Amino acid sequence: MVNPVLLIAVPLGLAFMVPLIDSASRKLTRFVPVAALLFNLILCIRLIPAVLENPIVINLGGFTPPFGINLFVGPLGLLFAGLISLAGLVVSIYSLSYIKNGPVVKYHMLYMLLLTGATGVVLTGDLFNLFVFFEILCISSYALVAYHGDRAGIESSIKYLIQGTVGSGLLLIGIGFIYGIFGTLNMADIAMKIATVEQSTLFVPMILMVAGLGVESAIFPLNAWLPDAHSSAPSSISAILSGIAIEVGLYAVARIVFTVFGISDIYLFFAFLGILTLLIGEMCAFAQSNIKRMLAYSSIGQIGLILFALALATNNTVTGGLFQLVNHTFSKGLLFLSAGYMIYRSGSMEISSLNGMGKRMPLTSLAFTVGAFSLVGLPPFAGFPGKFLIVSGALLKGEMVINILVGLVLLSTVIEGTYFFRVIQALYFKDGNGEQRKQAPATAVTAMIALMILIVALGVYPKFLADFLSSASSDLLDKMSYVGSVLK
Amino acid sequence: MKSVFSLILLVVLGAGVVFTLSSIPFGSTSSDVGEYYIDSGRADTGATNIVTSVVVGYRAFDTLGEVTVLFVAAIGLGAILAAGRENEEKKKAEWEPASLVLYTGCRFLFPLILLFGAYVFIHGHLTPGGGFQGGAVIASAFLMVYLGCRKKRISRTWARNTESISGLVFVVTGLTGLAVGGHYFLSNFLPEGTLNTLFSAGIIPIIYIAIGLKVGSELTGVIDDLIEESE
Amino acid sequence: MSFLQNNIYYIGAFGLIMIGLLTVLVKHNLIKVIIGLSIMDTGINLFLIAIGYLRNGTAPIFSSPEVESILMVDPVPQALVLTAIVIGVAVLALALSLAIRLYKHFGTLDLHKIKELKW
Amino acid sequence: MIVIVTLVVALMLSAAVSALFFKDLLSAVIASCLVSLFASILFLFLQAPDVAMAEASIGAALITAVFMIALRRTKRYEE
Repeated sequence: MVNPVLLIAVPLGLAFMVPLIDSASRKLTRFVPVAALLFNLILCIRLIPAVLENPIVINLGGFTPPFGINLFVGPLGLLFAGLISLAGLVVSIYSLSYIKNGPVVKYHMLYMLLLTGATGVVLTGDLFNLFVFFEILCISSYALVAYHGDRAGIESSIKYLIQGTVGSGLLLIGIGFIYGIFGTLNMADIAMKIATVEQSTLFVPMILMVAGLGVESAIFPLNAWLPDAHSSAPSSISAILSGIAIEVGLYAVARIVFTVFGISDIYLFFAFLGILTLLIGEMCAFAQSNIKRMLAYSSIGQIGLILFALALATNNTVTGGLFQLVNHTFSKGLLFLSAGYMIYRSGSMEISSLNGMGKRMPLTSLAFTVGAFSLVGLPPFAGFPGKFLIVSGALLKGEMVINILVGLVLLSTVIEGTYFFRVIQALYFKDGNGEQRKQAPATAVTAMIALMILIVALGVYPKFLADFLSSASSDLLDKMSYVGSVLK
Repeated sequence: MKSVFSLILLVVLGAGVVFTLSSIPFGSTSSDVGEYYIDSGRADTGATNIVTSVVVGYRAFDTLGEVTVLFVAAIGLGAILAAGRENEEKKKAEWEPASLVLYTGCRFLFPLILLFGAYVFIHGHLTPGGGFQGGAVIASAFLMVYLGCRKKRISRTWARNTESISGLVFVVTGLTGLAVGGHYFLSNFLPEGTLNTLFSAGIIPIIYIAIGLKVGSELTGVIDDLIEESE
Repeated sequence: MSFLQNNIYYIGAFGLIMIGLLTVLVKHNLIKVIIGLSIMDTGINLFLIAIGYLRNGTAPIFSSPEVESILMVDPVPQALVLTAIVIGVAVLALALSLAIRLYKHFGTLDLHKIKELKW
Repeated sequence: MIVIVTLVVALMLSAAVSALFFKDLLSAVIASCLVSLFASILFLFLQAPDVAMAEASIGAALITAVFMIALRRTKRYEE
């Protein structure tokens, strides 16, 4: 059997090795992230059968939990790890040619460490370890947002850094409280002991931790940094930040709310918060004229939708939410990647400057269209089954409040469709200045085609993923089996 | 307006904190995990400094992450300062040379501080201190040289290679544990030796030395980047 | 007196956290904001250590191998704080490098003025 | 003992408050350095010598140096 700790150890080792590789051959460093993520992807695929049978619990250093740190590789963790390595691999291929200027070696190292941090967050079973990996994720994204070193990048990076650091401070205070109350940091151990304490004592630590993680996962009202950061980062990084970083933040929130605390009284609150985030995100996206800001606000909306789906806490909705999450990673990645080259060609981020792109860059425009359709939820793309599962699952609950919320979800889908249609109209039905057609470089095209194939394949054969997702959703919701498999 | 809002936020936060703190009385909380570490830390890891046995033994994975955080920050700082530096012409500012007393003092103290730093991280499993503290002491020795002997610079390649190799030592030690030591990442596969001697506690001194060198070279690199920027 | 004895460390820790947060919230100068973050970090560290304190406990270090385990303070928060301090310095160094860049671009460290400059 | 602790805490908090109010950023940095130093004394009182060492060497010395280098490159006074 392969050991899941390699998912973290090998990329870390390779990242530490990059300076040595760099002094041997400068060309080689660009391919280190590709190699590491390919390795991770293969490892994840090999782990699937074993994990579907039983979650794998790895005790690091050979100390049994709660005394040592453990990794918990259940279907949910593996889903995220696989998603991170797949999306990361595609984007790293894209950035081979996209990132040409600036400290390229440092870019690739930071990129790889960002994904390693994300993998650590989704696999760890220890609260403080989660914090540490979260910091790796955050710090590398602060630096990558400012990668171009331009005014907007620096400014948004500072905004992001200040809010993110206050957030991690709150998270750390929350962890301190939890340690003070329970005397342990192991998530399963805390989950087991949670019933022995009065719920009112847990309220403040939980709010602190959710607020701290909420900054990174862009839950309203903690998402002021996101539109700036995502729009001024290099497009490959925007794809990863939107597709991976905020979703990993959402994973951490869900893990803490569902598995560690598991207080079901507050789930409805999170559903409301999700809908609020969704509506605000979509409405702001509608008002944008800058394409990357539009995509960034749309990410906020999608996160809200996923949060709503997770907060309903039934097997159907959580499966749908996770499906939507997978879809969001791929389609938002595709949107940012294609927008990246369109912006590169037109030299401006304004939607109006993209007029007639459909003729100048046919494949890139097609990629953008596929991503947009999938995100809106049109069949036969991957967005449809996700939204369908969420809506039908929510209606099954049969509560009046939730039915109203579902109505709002549909309304937001209409808004989303409208603004994406506006862009597609500009791409195909408006005449731009008659430039020669010129495609994006081969590596970028490969990455976009790979994502398009994934989106269509998931849309046509949703069952392929849905079965895995449904065991992932029971992994998230079934607290007792989590505790049982860690603390045998 | 904004400050009133901030004050209200802080008051609410403070009230919540006071409420929760009332269930954690000061000075009497004792955790099962902590007691276990104190009772069996020496037997499990061979280190007499229990904090070290927690940092590099029980929670070594955290420490790997932490070393990575510093690594990320050092690279990120380099990337941010390097971006956009290319298209600026370098203006060489003249440093006023330091006085003879400062210069001589720095040159005299530098090896001693370096030695102290090395002592701190080599004895991390026996006495207070360890890789982070020792690394910081080493970095402060270099900082002092930068301030006192203005012209002297460390070699960046040298620092980068130290950083990279010591990071690798950490990971490879962990992977060796995975391969030979009962199939656990970062397990202590070396003999624990006699308590309270320098060569004891298995992999702990190795890891702490690697951390010390890594932290030292990284912090020195950070300072070097910043000073170069400010010239 | 017993109130002080029980709460003085908590007061210190949360005092620092509050002052740090207040600095972050009300100050416009970027360096001031970063100083606020650093003060907040120190406060959090103090809080964590205070949680692990055991009255009349000694430092968790055995000076000789023969000593049986005695009353010792909890080593876990100390390990956590060691990590947190290093993470804090990492974030601060990054923030300061951003501040240097920001000053180069905008010629000011005032966050409000920078916002006005925006498109 | 409690008197000394209270005194150190009071000094630490007043240093933090003055860091908030100083217009001269260099003084504010020194004040935050003092905060770290007093905190490291408190760590020592709380039986955490490892943390005290780390706070004194990293929090008080290195961070202050990094701040000062950054101040050299930017502006010394707050507008």
